[in-house]
Amino acid sequence: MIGCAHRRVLVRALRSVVLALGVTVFVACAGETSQQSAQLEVAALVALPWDSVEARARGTTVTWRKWRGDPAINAYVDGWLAPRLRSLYDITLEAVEGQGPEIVNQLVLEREAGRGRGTASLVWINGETFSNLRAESLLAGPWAGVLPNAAFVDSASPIISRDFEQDPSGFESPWGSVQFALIYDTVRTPKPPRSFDELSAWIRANPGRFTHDQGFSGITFLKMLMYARGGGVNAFANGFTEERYAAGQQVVFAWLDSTSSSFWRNGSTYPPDVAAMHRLFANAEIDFSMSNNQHDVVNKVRQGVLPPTARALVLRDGTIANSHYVGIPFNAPNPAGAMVVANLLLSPEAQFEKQKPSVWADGTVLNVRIVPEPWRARFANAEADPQAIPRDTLSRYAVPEVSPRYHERLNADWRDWARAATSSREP
Amino acid sequence: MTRAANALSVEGLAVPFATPASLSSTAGPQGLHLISLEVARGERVVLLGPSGEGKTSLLRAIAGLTPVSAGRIQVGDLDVTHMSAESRGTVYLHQTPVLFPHLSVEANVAFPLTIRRVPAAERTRTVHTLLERLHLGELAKRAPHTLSGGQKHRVALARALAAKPNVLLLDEPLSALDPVLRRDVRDAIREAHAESDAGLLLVTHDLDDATSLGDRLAIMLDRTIAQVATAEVLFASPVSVAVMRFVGLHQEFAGVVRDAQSVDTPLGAVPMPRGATASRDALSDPHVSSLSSGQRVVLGIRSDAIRCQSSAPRSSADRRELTNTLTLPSARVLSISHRSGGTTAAVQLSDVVMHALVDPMSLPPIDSLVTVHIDVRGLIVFPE
Amino acid sequence: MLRRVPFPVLLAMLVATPVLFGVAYSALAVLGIAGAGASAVADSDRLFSVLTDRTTWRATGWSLYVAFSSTAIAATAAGAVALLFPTHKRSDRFARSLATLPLPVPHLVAAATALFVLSQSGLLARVLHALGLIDAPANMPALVYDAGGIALILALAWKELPFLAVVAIALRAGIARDLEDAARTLGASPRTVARTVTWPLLWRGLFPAVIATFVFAFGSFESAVLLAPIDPAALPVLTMERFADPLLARRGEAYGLALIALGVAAVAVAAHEVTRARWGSLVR
Amino acid sequence: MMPPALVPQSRVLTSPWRAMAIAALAISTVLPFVILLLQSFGESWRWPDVLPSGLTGSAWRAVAGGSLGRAAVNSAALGVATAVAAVCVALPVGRSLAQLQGAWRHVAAALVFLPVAAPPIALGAGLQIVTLWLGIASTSVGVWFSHTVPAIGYVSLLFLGVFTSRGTEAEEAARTLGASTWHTWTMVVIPSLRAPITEALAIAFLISWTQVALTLVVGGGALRTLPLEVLTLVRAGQDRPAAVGALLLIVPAIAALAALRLGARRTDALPT
Repeated sequence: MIGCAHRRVLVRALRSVVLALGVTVFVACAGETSQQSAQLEVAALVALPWDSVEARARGTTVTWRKWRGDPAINAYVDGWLAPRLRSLYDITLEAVEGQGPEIVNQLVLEREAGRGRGTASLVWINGETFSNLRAESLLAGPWAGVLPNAAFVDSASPIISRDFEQDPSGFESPWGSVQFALIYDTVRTPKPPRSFDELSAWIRANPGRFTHDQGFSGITFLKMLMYARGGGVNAFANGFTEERYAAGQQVVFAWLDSTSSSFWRNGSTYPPDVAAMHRLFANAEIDFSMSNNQHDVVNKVRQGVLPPTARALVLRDGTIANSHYVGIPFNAPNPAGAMVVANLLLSPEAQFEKQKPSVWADGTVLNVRIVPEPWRARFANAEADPQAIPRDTLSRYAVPEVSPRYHERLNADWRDWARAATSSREP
Repeated sequence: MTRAANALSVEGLAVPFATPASLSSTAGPQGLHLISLEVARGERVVLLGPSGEGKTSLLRAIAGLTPVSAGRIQVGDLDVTHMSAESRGTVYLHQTPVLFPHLSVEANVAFPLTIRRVPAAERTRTVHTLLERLHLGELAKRAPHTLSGGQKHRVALARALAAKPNVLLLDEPLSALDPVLRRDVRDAIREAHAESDAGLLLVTHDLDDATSLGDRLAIMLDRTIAQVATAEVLFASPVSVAVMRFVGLHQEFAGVVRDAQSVDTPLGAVPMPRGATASRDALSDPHVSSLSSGQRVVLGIRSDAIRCQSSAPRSSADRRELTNTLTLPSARVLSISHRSGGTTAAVQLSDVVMHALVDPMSLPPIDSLVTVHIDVRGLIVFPE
Repeated sequence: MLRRVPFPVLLAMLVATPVLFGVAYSALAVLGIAGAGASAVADSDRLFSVLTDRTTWRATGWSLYVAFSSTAIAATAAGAVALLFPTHKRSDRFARSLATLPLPVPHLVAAATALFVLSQSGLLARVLHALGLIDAPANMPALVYDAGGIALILALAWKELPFLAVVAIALRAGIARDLEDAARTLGASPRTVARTVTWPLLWRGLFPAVIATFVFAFGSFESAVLLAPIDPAALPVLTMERFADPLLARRGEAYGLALIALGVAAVAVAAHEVTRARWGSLVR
Repeated sequence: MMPPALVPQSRVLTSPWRAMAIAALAISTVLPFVILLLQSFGESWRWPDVLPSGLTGSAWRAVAGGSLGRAAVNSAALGVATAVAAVCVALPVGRSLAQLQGAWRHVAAALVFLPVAAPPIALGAGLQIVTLWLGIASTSVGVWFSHTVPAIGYVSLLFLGVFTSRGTEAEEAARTLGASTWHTWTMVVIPSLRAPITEALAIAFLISWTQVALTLVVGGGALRTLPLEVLTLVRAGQDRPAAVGALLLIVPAIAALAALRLGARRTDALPT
């Protein structure tokens, strides 16, 4: 079918392609090439006055890699933020799917391939992802400090100024803050437990009606248990040490060994993620669910995912509050645009809209007392949502995050424990 | 109770054609009709007819593989008309042998015994003898697709015998074969048949196969059976012009009846063929004796009854035959043709062209005049 | 070496290049030279920990068990459809189209629906509850997130049936009618013909497709992530879990698990070719 | 008179069992669609309700402007592009593989089948490298390329099957009559392959249309495809929009398949 002459040419071409591809893989591991990194551009932008940064961002596109699992958040980003970015700064916002771990892997691979700028200019990250990105120097910066709206950030609060005890040091700009909360049904459990002791008693009294998920929320729940039973958060604050982790780990697994047999499915398996928890809770297989965002229950009830009688509750022993941030990848094709977007995210107008229970009910990172006037009044008498936990109760029991090492080690050790325990106790 | 003489008897069978009506243009009833046929135990009957006459449909109907719309089929002393294919005691073999591709030769032949749960020892013994008898001994473990055409036929025959059928139905087993293979398969069929007293009904459109394999021949024309007879009777007195033309042994020419004793033909006066009518088979129609003078008729003369020799008279030995011979001098030789059946010369007599046997050792030159001798006992006559 | 390789094989190699690259990169990553948490010096800790970790082999075994069971169910059902509904009658054609209709439904949707129907508070449980057979979700047997992987196996089987049915039906039509006539005339009843001629030819012809569906089921991440238990884990889920592990050092192990999965796929591809060579020509 | 034509029964199953088998098939095929439909309109459908309580068209109304609508359009375009590209490459590849004999053919077939059989996560890593090297990583073109690779693998096997069973007599005849390569292909080979080509287009489209893991691993989310949106929604517990997405994913594909089957007789070109 292909003439002999063509064939010889094609064969030689094929051979060269195969060899070239082979060589490139090894070359790729050499590390980033200069034109690939946006670091110099960010450094230059930081030195410029803000309005020239905005000028440079005008007419550009910002690709924002973020989790797109919640239609409420997607509606806020695609339906509220994007049109404003277009009208105010003529920036086109393109939000694409990507959670923490994928972001790290993707950026590592892009650096290894050494092929010019990456694709994402902004990434939605927090705690351990931020620590991984910094460890692999995959973030450009510092830039967060120069954002005009950064001045309104409530930097006094440890929950915002420290990201899992790491100083953002300008490499990530805060977007919102959340606090861990258990979710219960006011009809099924009118008098829910308020502390870990009461919860443990409740679990033994109601076998099979409680569990936690395998994901981030589940591990956060175990970390709170570690604080509560391990001498409070200060016993684990400022930095990670093997001894303190060993003590904390011992407390967690002692509690699990004694209590998990009364968990759902007597602890033989755990729901994969929060969504599975919500399903089991909504369908009365278990009586508690959990979420990293204390106001999430408001959204979920509106979307019909959770029953209308669902409420959030905060344990008196302290529930972990943390913030989520946006960062600019080291190879961001449009750092200027990304900075402008980050700045809009911090604007009082955006933060106020985000906080509304009907939108997303995500906590603001601003210090509501120093925001400019029209917003200070609005924040002050923002309509408190009847279903949500009052603000002062939240702040009384808020407990900051500790070093991400604890989370990483607890995540790994718990999985090994869960797999060792269940296989020996096959249902 | 003596076993019925016939392995197979078919009466008044009608088989609808599966082909859509639009294809067969003839106005007649669609499919085979009024088929009656018997095959005795151990007898071989060949069903002979032009292709497309529905011979295969008849065989498949007898085997129970295609539907029948009328008539009765009896195998031995069992009426199988409404029975399903597997319980009729008939085995149908396709034109190209159909062997089970996933089974070895041995397993193929053992198939009929395996499904009847025959004990293994007996099964292997039967298969072994069958394979030996059909010279397939060393192919036992082979896969079907590795066999030659002839070997495939023999395996199919061995497998059929393993089913110990009362009736063997072979659908044109020889048509797609070269002469060497054809002889090999003919021998295989004879050897296989010799071992069992099953009735064998074989379909072909080739006269040589039919005469070499068939004890009796059934001629199938116009979707029914025209005549059933031994080759000798069939050649001597075909029951109709159609049969005569199909058998193709006779050469035809027109004639007019002068009186009860003779017929005027382009070759001159010819005695009315008497002997031919007497030995006709019971099935023949009785009208021949009612020929009236002046009636136009069709005359057939057996090709092997026409001889020609050069003008010089032959030795006295030939004279004895003169009594039944019609001698036609001054016939002009048009051409000579050599066939496996013998050498013949095309000769021109008035306005009729005949093919006469000629002594290959002294061929008459083209355009020369020769004398044609016709043995009148080979003559038959039909009303037009 | 490349000199003697015939040209079409080079073409095939080009089509397979991405996989060959996947293998190369995974090997580098598991040796710690590439990927997150990589260093300039290769070390075999990740590879060692993957190979010695009990969870790896429990996951591989469990995924093989799930893939095998679901494919067995689907293949038998597909064979049954092809055998039981062979003719051109309206009811047969209707049954065949029913079996092949869900071909384009992705694994994901099959798994999500299975989760909704078979979970302890799922549709099936609610029907039983309405009939008074069970009074709370806990009484319902655990079919989801269970070590037996029942819901996962049924979801995978439901998704594979149409694909195998299409192949089985094409094969059934390909089996010469003469073969069945020959068997009938040799004394086999319709049921015996199905058992001794049609089914043996069918499953041999179907076998390469069965291996293909086995590999798809083995590698299906989206079904396992919705239905599999934490222990024994499904290999694809375990791989993605390591791929997203907060501990960067453990992410290299994901590539080791991917290589194991690739090994199983390669063995399956080889088996696919062997069976195609041996039985491919049985039914033309 | 004799009863009407007696077709010797070749059915294996007697009627009561047949009816039950067909009923089981019907339930197993239709039930999931009914459930998805109810979920897509259901207000909320929780234990112990056997039917959803209350109906709302909100999820369907959100499709028009929302991300599901755009994702469906993206996926459709991606599917068509993958199908066309896959068939254009796989036809000649399958054709040239068919020329191989013996062991080489099986080596080539195995190589071509490798991208189809390789678990997406392993294939994903390789595709990421190749797309990054080609400079199309995390772009729509990159996702298209990643979908085309397994599609080419599968469709090449399909054409290998077609060309091996079909033989090359027709082509040789055309060639001896003086037809050029181009003429042979356009006037003889392609027209005679209408059924397998439609089949190949449909299968390649489906491979891209239902692809999830590859898009997840390789695409880096660059292109919002419908299956990925549905996966994200299902894993976020959003059953109602996920059901809408699932129906958008299935119904057009089944309609296309039915149309394909009604058009073509019975294509037996699937690789056995």
